[in-house]
Amino acid sequence: MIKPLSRDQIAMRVAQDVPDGAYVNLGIGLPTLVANYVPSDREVIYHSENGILGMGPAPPKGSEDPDLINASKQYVTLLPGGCYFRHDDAFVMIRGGHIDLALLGAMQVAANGDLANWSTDNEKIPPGVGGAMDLAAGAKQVWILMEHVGRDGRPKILERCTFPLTAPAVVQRIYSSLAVIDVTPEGLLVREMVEALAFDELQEKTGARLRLANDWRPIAIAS
Amino acid sequence: MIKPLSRDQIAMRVAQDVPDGAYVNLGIGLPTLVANYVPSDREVIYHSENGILGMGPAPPKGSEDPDLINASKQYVTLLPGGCYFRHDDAFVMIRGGHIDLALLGAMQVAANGDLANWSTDNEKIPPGVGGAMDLAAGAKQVWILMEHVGRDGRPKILERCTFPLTAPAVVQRIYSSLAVIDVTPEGLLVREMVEALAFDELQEKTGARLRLANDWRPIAIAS
Amino acid sequence: MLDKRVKSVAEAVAGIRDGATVLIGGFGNAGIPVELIHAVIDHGARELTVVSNNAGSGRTDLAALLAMGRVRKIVCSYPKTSGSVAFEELYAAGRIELELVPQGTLTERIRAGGAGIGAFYTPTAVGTMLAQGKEVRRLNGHDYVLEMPIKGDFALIQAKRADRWGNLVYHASARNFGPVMASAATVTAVQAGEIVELGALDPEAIVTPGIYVHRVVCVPNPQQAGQP
Amino acid sequence: MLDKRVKSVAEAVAGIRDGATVLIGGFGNAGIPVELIHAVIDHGARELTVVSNNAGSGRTDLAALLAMGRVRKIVCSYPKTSGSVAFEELYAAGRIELELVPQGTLTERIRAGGAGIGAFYTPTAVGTMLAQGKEVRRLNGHDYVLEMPIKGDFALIQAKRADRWGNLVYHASARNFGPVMASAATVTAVQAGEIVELGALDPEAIVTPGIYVHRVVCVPNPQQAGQP
Repeated sequence: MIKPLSRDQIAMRVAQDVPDGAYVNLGIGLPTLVANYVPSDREVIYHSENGILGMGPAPPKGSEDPDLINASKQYVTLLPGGCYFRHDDAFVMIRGGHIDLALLGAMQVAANGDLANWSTDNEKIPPGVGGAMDLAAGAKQVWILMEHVGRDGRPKILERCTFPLTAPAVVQRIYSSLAVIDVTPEGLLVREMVEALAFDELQEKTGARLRLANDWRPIAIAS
Repeated sequence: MIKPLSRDQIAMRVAQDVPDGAYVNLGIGLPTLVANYVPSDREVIYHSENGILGMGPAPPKGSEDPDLINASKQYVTLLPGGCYFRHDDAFVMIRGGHIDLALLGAMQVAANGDLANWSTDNEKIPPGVGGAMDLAAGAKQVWILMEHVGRDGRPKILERCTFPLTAPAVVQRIYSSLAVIDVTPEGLLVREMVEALAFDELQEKTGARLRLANDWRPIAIAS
Repeated sequence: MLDKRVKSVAEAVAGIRDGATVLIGGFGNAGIPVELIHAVIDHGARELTVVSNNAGSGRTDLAALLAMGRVRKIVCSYPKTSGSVAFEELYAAGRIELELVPQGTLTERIRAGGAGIGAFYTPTAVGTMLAQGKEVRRLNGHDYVLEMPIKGDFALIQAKRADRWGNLVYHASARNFGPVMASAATVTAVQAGEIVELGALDPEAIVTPGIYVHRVVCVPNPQQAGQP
Repeated sequence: MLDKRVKSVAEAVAGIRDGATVLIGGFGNAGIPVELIHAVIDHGARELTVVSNNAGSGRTDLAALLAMGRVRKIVCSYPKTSGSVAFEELYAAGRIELELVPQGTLTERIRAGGAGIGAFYTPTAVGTMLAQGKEVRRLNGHDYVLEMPIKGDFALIQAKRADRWGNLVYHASARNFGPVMASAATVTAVQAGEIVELGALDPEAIVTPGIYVHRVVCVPNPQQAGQP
């Protein structure tokens, strides 16, 4: 019986790979959960595009500061050692390659690392890009967290994205609800799969050709 | 008997024209004297390219701070309301047109407002430009303070500069040791002359055609 | 004497013309100059171009200005947020022009406007539809898009404290677009929670030097932005 | 644990290679990282390209590095100052290359290096010999010169206080090039007068966020720069 990872389990799995001392930007939605699971012996510095380094967890109810919010407009706190800066400086950090790791959600990812995560090209819905293109173009590494397939069951990992791109060839790694997949010059390489999933089944749910790493292993979530 | 203005008298004359509330950058040398003579009922904010707004006078001997210097590398002080900022921000102010007035020295000024104040094009002396080109190109107004003629007696006001330019067509007004001259679309217009100087004599010491304003008057220095 | 204090929000936005470009600070509901925006509403200026990260939420401040049909065009990075009903209605009806700009490009274009930079090349949006129609140039082995500066006739921003020279400090992430917008407008109007004596702000900690600020009005207890 | 403190100035400049580009903070004698420059002298790296506003004065720090023939090229705005004897001798002898850059263009090129900007158009130097050989472009009715970013392999800067995350504050006009250079180097090494506990620096008043800093060494009583 195949059990896809829950959103929290995806976040837990990613958290294991976030290096000690890294400067990390968490995209809106699923990526924000990662902060809850980074091992306590690692010191990770969270960056927010609205001018914060050293973001801490959500404040206790009643002590929220309406002027202290993250990119998702949720209340946050500031850790000792954290600081505030101008919006333009926040993007100097992003565009200038100072962010070690951007953890982002995605609508689609292509086999060459193309990322689509800002627009479904629906003319009735006003598009919103926010800082997605800057993060995708500027961060040293871009890792994607997402469900392996869409709600309609259609693959989100494709040979070519059909939605408008956020940036071409920027994704290094995909953490999906079914697998951990590296984007390599030779294409997509499956490093890990959830228990009981056969490679053929994974390929079937994927719109691009996969290869299985020789040293692949089942996804392990520390619980 | 013609008495050219001393350096301090040139500074005194300019100081009369510096408007209340203006943001002013004082160039190296003669212009720095202006701060000594601005009437005390005017509040003028002095900018320094090394990251200071609200510079005050030189500190009393013995209380100099080696980290608090102006663009000429002289010890200064900071007035209440003054502040420090990054070097790049100091030039955002200059290049971005936020400085009301740059008071600069000059080697040569041309009738069309061309300014040469950074290089004599002598190959043996290493050239130094500092912030001169930024100030000349960026300040809202550029006024020049200088001796009317060089030490060798040759005119410094010319039809065309012979030294390398700092910026083309940027000077609005010249305060020389002999006259106050506006740079107008119709050429150089003499507004004021020192006592006892005849217009023909002034023209003789000037390498560009002058016109005398109908309402010209003798230079008056409040003493 | 240099005194940038004005007595009312009306005075702070006086002279704003129909067709003006207005830079409005804030990100989410933090740092939005609510009272200044309402002063623009009361002033009556129309056909405005608004430059702001978001496009308003709820029914007050920017959302109210939009709902009254006073904005011809909005330049922003993320118009659709929870509660951006006013904007969405106008957009669906084709009654507002949207120029969508990646957030880092938006801040950098405003900075360029304030810094006297004529244009710049940025890697952001290369290879995407937001670079369509723009010059792309290869520099040092990478592709960049040419982007133009943004300047405002007015900037409306919120600060925590100010002095009479217009020096400003902010609070937490409400700082966001304030400093960069202040540098890029002909008239920068600030609503400050408090106005302190000259010299009371630490010269090492002033975030926006007064040179960028033209009018300061004290609004001790500002409304929260984005109210429904 | 994120700990950028190192125990010695030698450790702070370790790994600097022959041929490296080194950004060195300071304006006049304020903010010059004297001890870090002497650590580079002791380290032995040669054929350096130095980016600095001035070209040293007296016989210590940058002037000493120059006098030892360790600098191939200097990029600066104002090499000739009172006391810049070491540089002047090398220049007269044709033993050093000088790239003269207007000061505002120098800071902006370094900022572009740190900010990921591919190139920018500036009005400074248009119509002068410092624009010769460079692209000039008319934008919005004015002429601008195209300028390229500057990045360093190392940046050496001086700060007043630091913490173990590399957050920095400065003192008065010694701030000058420190923040912008910190953002533009692969390795930013800082000599700080004091290293304080994490959280001791006011988050509203930190000037250089630690993300730009890689190594911090405490030098409590730095030498004055430019000694004869």
